[in-house]
Formats: sequence, structure tokens, C-alpha cells
Amino acid sequence: MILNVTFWAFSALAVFSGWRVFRADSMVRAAYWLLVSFAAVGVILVLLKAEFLGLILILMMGGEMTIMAVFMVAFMMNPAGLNPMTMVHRNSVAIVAGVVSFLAIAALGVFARFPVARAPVGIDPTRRLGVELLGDSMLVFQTAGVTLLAAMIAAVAISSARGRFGAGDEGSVEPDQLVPDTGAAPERVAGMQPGGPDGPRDPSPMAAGGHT
Amino acid sequence: MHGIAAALAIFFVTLVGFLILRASERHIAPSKSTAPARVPFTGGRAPDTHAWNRYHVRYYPMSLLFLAFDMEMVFMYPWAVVFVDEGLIALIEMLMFIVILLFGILYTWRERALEWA
Amino acid sequence: MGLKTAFARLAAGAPARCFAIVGAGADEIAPWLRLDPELAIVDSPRAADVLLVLGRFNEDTLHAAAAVHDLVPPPRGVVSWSPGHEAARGLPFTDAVALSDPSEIGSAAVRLRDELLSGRRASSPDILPDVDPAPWRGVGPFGQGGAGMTGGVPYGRPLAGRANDRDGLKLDQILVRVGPFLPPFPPGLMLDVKIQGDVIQEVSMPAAALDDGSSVADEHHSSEAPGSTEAMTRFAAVQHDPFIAALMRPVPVADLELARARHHLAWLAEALRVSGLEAYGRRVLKLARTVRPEAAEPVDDLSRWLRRNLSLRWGTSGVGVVSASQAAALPGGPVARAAGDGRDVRSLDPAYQRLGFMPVVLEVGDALARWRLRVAEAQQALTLAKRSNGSVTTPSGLVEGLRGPMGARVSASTALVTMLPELLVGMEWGDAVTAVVSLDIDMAEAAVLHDVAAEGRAS
Amino acid sequence: MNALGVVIAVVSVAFVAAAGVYVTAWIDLVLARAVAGLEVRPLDALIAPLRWAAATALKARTTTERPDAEAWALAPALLAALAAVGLAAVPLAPGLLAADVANGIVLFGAAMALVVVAVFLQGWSPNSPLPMIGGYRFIAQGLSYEIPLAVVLIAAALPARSLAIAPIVTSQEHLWNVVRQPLGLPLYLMAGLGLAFWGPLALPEGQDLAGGSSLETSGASLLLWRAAQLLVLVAVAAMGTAVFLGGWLGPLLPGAAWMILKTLFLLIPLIATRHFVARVPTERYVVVSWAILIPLSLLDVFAAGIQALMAAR
Repeated sequence: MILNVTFWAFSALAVFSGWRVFRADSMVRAAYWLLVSFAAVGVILVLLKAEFLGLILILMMGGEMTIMAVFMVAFMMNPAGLNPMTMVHRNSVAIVAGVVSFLAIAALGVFARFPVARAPVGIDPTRRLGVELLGDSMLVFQTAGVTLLAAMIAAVAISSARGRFGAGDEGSVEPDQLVPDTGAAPERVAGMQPGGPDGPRDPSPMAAGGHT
Repeated sequence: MHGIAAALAIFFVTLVGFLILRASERHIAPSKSTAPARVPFTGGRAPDTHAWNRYHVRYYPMSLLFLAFDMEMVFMYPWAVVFVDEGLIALIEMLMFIVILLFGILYTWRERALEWA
Repeated sequence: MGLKTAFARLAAGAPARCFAIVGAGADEIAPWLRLDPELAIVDSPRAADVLLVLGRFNEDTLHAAAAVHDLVPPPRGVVSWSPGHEAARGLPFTDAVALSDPSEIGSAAVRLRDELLSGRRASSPDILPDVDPAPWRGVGPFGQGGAGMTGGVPYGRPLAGRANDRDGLKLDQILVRVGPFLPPFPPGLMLDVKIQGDVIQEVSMPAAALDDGSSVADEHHSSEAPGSTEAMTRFAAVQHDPFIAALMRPVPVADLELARARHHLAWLAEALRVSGLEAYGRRVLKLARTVRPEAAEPVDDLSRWLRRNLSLRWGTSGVGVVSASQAAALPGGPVARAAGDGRDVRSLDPAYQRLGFMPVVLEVGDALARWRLRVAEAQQALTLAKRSNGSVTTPSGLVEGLRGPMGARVSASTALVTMLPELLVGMEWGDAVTAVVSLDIDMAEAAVLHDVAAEGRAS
Repeated sequence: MNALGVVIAVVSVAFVAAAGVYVTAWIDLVLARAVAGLEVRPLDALIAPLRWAAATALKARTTTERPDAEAWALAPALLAALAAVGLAAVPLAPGLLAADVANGIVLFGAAMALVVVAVFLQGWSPNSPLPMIGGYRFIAQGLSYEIPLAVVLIAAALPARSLAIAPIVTSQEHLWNVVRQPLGLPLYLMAGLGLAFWGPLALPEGQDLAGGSSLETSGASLLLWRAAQLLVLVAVAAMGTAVFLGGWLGPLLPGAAWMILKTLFLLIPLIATRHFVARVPTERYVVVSWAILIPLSLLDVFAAGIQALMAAR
């Protein structure tokens, strides 16, 4: 009984907070309402005996939603929603699309015949997951590794303004590949001279010795 | 299941308890908020604008790197459980996986993308 | 009510949490406040019970002091002290406990706090009017003063605007009006700092920044000739400062050097506090108060401890580098000497020459070098004081003060303040604070010297 | 589900948490007086935190021009709730565990990952420049310590073949993890300091920001925030004890006594860092954390893995 009540309470919380995401003016609030929604789903997963998956969902979303919040704040006008705004556009299309997809998923849930496979009692899902991941071949792990490496390199290459050869907008381009000046050169902020922030730090600040 | 119930109960009891304690403040120390008492403190002079702004997070490359490493942890937890049973092969698999990811850190560090000031 | 009384009774044994507002003429008292066991000096007015108002203020700083006062959460009170028995004059704190003896600050603050918390005394009312920064209530389509997506004055203030940045992103820039009373910065220092994220993009001085507190009195008495009773009192007060005295008459080297050692150690105490080592800073402050030339071993121990503490080195090395050319533009002083510029007025004084004085010089010019230089100078000063054997200085119109050469028209602090905008641009906030603290700026110094020059001519 | 068991768990965790916070505040005061060269009066220091708490509770709550009031109210409560869950995941003695879950270190990790949210909200909500910088600093800090924290805990789980805490403790019967995995405890404590934003890693609340994320907070809110912060520190020390110092294992004394003694043994150096190690610069901390601490923690996992395999042979 308590289990059922908890399940439905967290389901309601997940849906409610999902709705709040789109009603929040502040980007930080929107991101953290989404986190609440994810966390509620995480608890539901735990209640469904997928303890590891539920907890890891919460663990990951804590960091991930925070990163989403700071990016949304950085790139949205009026990020804190001091002037009210709506995050919903083209309402009629959205409503139709929403209703249709809800009906489709609901129909799937109601009419589809799901296979019945009872899990043995006393199974440890985390252990089974580990066996599944490691398994007979290395494919899962190494594919994941290479994909993540590609993601990291791509993220850094695209986002980082500085590189080992200097700032991204000046030093990293071979001279003969420089496009003729179209007047679209990035503006540099006054006062940001080399030798200030970007300049080399003294290589041996420890080397100082005093004499009296 | 008992453990999870206890964890949830502890979380929500503490959360609600602290919120109640905070709300009780108005009975112990009532306050009336006035305009000069609401000014953000930076040394005695009022700001021109709201502090909330499109805040320039300087560590954005690092945060993207973190996303990848967060994924890595998802793989490591189940790996830890079966590690001893699977033996040497599990060690080698994880070693390769980690070394691949370490190249990501090495690259980021080499590109000086972890620094911002 | 029972709970409140019980809480008030329990709280009565604690030190009074004070936010200190320091104006001109309080240099004798302000640095040592943290030694008072009855006071707990806090960094934010939000955490204070009592506002300490020490010294004299001009119109700008007075307004800022009133603004800070209104930020202290009720129940709150004010304890004020001003040099030369001019307490409370010109101050807007109507119900302040005005003291004439600075040694009473601790007990007065505790008594005031107890009266406030137990309800025996009413909380000090707001000074500034309860008026929104801009009218917004009921304005605009949502009644919060905003217009469109980013326009208007939602809740009384506009939104920040965008600015370019060195990494190519064009995000918002906000103006932080630092000071005059933001604790990690020297009291009285006002900077308009534009930041994007946590990186400083532009620093400028508001018009009144270089003006010092004593001018309230000047404004009130502008018709009076120099040498009036008022001015004479203040002149007498600054006479206690051995460096000012050395401008006019011979002064024992031992006095000057002991004062220098004490000052450098007190500065170190504050720098340690800002870097997070509050308790150790208090130990150093006590040492600064009590150190004697005959017993200088604790300073040597301190120097060794600082050298061994890697965390301090990590936080200061490479921060706020003053280049050789910047150092050359300074009139001299520890900051210049830490950047390889060996000028020191003491080298010219016969008394010092007889003692074999050689200035301490370091090359790097970063905050770490300044830390080390001041500790080395403190050690050197104690040695000089010990060996000086009663020798006195020869007045030459210029004296090597605590922050550099002092004279009628020379003030190292003024030069350091003018250097700030150039130095801080491009730094992360924490590094910028480390740099400012390491410069040891005194906003009162310039104006005091200016006054003394006037007095000297008048008398 | 046993309702009585849940109630007992909640009450006992609340009791342990309150006691832990109080003892931590006391140790900090005693250490501060000793370092400052003042006469140490442990009995006076026993009542001093209560005096401070009473004086703080009597102050009115301040607000700013347009804060996110709900988030501001939530921040201390969320921080305390997360710390309490972290503490509940630690067994006091065999069978004496409030939140007995099969994935204990994941539960602890999840609670600690959300600490970033609480501290960021505390800094963001007042709509004030210096707290906001503090909040953003903590995100940089959190993203940097989270991975070493999780990885060293995973390393400790290797010999136990389980993610639950109790088996991790019993797996140390012959040799504690602090010896078996020498890198683990130092890395864990460094991450733990970051988690509790304490001492050298008090970046969001540094003196350079005049108090940072809690600058605008006063009255009972400030009191609750401080209590929640200390609770995080206690949870870190307790988990460190269970995972690296053999938890309840020890001769003569009952298990719970060992657990408490060892937790104090870890708490004291953690607290003491505030008085001996200066606050580290944010940016350089991030670089060092990624370029040195994370690779070291991965090295720790492999050393632990090889060790576990050899032991299993």
C-alpha cells in the first residue's frame, strides 16, 4: 500500500515538475524543476527494483542540470526571468503534436502485448549490469570510451577560445589560410593586452631571493 | 526496500524540518523589509543593475569535459561489483577505457582549456 | 517570549559581532580591533549586531556608511568614535553610542548588543529613505516595471548590458561598485569594477575616490584659516605618528623601525586573514602589537612558517605582478622594492648609513614577493632598532614611511591607487583581491600628508 | 516496509547529526583558539557555539531587492537533507545502518552530487554580485572534486565486490583500505573538503568575497546554513571512516565506539585545515584537480584492482 502511494506520489511529482519547467521564468528554476522531475523518475526506478539505475540517474542529473543551468543563464536574454516571458511558442502546433504523441504512446502502452519474463528472485541488478557490460567482448566498453573521447575533444576544440598556440582567433590559423580581411574581425576588449591576462606568467616566481 | 524508505524519510523530514525552523524565524525576530535594507552589499554603494545577468561561465570547456567523465562513472560502478569475479580481463578492459579517457584530459590540459583567468 | 528571553540571556556571553566602518584618523585603532576579545569583526553587515563607526568621513563615505548601516539586520545599533573629541559630529547616526575613549569600544559594543537582543533598547531605524531605486510598482504590463524582454526597470533596476570579451563571447557585463567599506579592500578605497563572469574587464575610480575623510571638517570650516583650534588638534594627533614627526625633527631610528616592523606584521595579519587563515592572523596581530627589538625570535619563526606554507605560496605566486617599469613609476616603497627597484629614502640618512643599512630588494614583483619582502623588512627593522643605540634621523623633508617615501607632496598610496586599474584588468576576482591586499594601500595617508604640509606652512 | 524501523532510523540520524554538528563546532573553536595563541578553555568553547546560535537566531532575516525567495529558503534545507542522507548511508555498527541500500556508495554519491545545487542556489538566489560569484565558483569546484570522490569510493568497493557500505567495511577485516589503497584516503579527504566548502576549499564563501554565497544571509537562515555545512563535514568524515579506516572494526570496544572514535580522528584534521592551509585560488584548483587529482584517483583504482586480484588468488 505504502509502496503504491509512494509510487503515485513521485509519478505526480515528476509530471508536475515537468510542467513547471515550461512555466518557470528563471532559467535556473527551469533547470532545477527538470532536475526534480528526473529525481522523481529516479525514485520511481528505485521503487521498481532498479536501485542502481535510479540512484545513478539522480547522481548524474545533479551535475548535468547544473551545467545546463549555467549554460542557459549564459546564453538566454533575461536569464532570471525578471521580465515575465513564455517558453511556449506556436501553441496550436504544439498542442496537436502533444496530443498525438500522447495518444500514440498511450495506445502502445494499452494495446501492445509485452512479453512476460519474470526475473528470478534475489537477483542483483547491478551485478547483472556489470556482467552485461563486460560480457564476452570488449566492444561495449571500448566503443563507449572512444565515443566519449571524441566527444571530449570535439567539445574542447569547438568551445575553447584558447589553445596551446595562443588564442583561438589569432594564433591557430596558418598564415596563408587567413581569409582576406572582410571587416568582420572579432573585436578585442580594450585593456586586454598581451602581458596582462593572456601574457606569460613569470616562469620562475619562486626564484626570488632577498639580500639585506 | 527498507533502506530506501529510510533514506527518503530522512531526506524529506530534514528538508521539511529545516524549512519549518526557518519559517519560525518570523516569530522570534520579526522584520520589516525597507528599500535601503534590500540593497545588495558591495561596500556601501548601490549597484546600477540587477546582479543576475548572462553570467560568463569561464569554465565551460571543463564543464563539457565533466559531462563525459560523468558517463565514465556510470560504467565504473557496475564494473567494480563484478571486477574480482571477471578477473584480469576486467582490469585490462577498464585500463584501456580509462587510458582513452585520460587522453581527453591530456588534450584539454594541453590546449589550456582548463584555465580561464 | 520565554524563548526569546532565554536566547538573549544565552547570547549575552558571546562577543559582539561588529561590522567596522573605518574613516580617516582611525589608524591607531582600526588595525587592532580584532585583538579585542569582546569583539568579533565580521565581513558582512548582514552578519553583524553592531555597526562600529570609527574616524572621520566625507560626504561620499558618509552616505555609504549610512547605506551600510541600513543593511545590518535589526535589532541593530551603532557605536561611534572619532579622533579629537569630535565624535558624532556630522554623522547621521542619531542614536549611536558615541565614545571618546577608544578603549571602551569592546565593552560598549557588548553592552549595546545585550540591550538590543533583550529588547531593552530599540533597534536603530533606517537612515536612508524607504524609496525604491526607480519607481516600478504597477508600472508596465506585468506591474513590475519591466518592458519587453530585457527593457524597463523590473523591480527597480535595469538589466545588465552586453560587452565583448577576450574569448569571443559577448555576454553581460556588470558594474560592481566596490567599497568604500568592503572588507577585503582597504577602508575608503572606491573602485568601479566591471566584471564579466568572475573576470575583471575594466577598473575605474569614481570621482571622489582619492579624496580622504578629513574633508568633512574642512568643508565645515572652510572659512577658517589653517592653524585653527580644530586643525591644531588634528595636527597634535598625527604627531604621535613617528614618521610624520620625522619629517620635521630628528626622531630615534629605533622608534621608526619598531613602528615599521609592527605595521608590516599587522599588514601580514590582515593578509593572512583574507587568505583564510583567520586564527593564525590573530596570532600574528598579537605579535605585531607586542614585538620588541630585543625579542625578535617569534618573527623569525613566523618567517620560517610562511616559507614552509605551500598553500600561501600557491595563492600568491604570480599574482598581481608589478613590472619593473611600473615599479619605476612608483615613488618607491615595499611594492617597488619587491619588483627589483631598490630606492629607499633610508639609504640617504646618515644615521642609517652608519648602521650599514642596505634595502631589502626582491626581483619578481608578484604578491608573494611583497609578502616576503614585508616579512624580511620587519625582521630587518627589528635588527636596526636593536642596533641603533639611540641614533636619530636627520630631517630632510622626505622620510621612508610604511608604504614608501612620505613628504609634503609624495604619497606612495596615491601612486599605488592610480596603478590599480592597469594592474587588475583581466584578473579573476580572488586574484585581484590578493593583489590589492598585497599592495597595502592606505587611503588616509595622502590627505594627512597634505594637511601636515599646510600646517607646516601655517606655523 | 517496517514503519517503526523508518521512524527509528529518522530519529537516530537526527540525533547523530545534531551531536556531530555540535562537536564539530566545538572542535573548530578549540582549534581556532589554540592556533590564535589564546588560552584554550574547552569548557567555555562548549557553550560558545550555542551562544553564537542564540545571538544569530535573534536577528531578523534580511532580503534583497528581488531575490529568488523560494530557492533561498530551500538552499539550507536541501543542503542539510542531502548531508543527512549521506550520513544515513554510513553504518555505525554491524546491522546498525539507517539507510541500508545495496548501492550505498551510489546513494552517498548521489546525495553529494546534489550538494552543488544547494550551494549554487544559496549564491544565486540573493541576486547580489558577490554571492553570485561564490555560487558559480562552487560549480567549478564541484565539477572538479566530484569525479575523484566517486572514483576513490569505487576503488574501495573493488575488494568488497559490492557497492554497499557494510561489505566494504567487512572487507577490511585483515587490512584497512587506508593501507591497502594509500592514495584513497588523501584524495577522498581533499574531495570531502571541497564538498563541505571548508578551509582551503571554502571558495564560495571566501573572505575575498566578504562571505560570498552567504554574504546576504542573516538570522536563522544563516544559522541553519552553517549547521548544514558542518553536517556535510560530519557525513564526509563518517563515510571516510567506514570506507578507509575499517569502520566499526577494532578490538575490545564495541563497534559503535570505534566508529565514533575514528570519525573524530578524521574530523579533527579536516577541521584543522581551516587554520593551517590557506584558501586555494579557484582557477588553479580546477586545473590541478583535473590534471593531477583525477589521474591520481584513476591510478588508485588500478592499484586497488591489481591488489584485489592478487588477494583473490
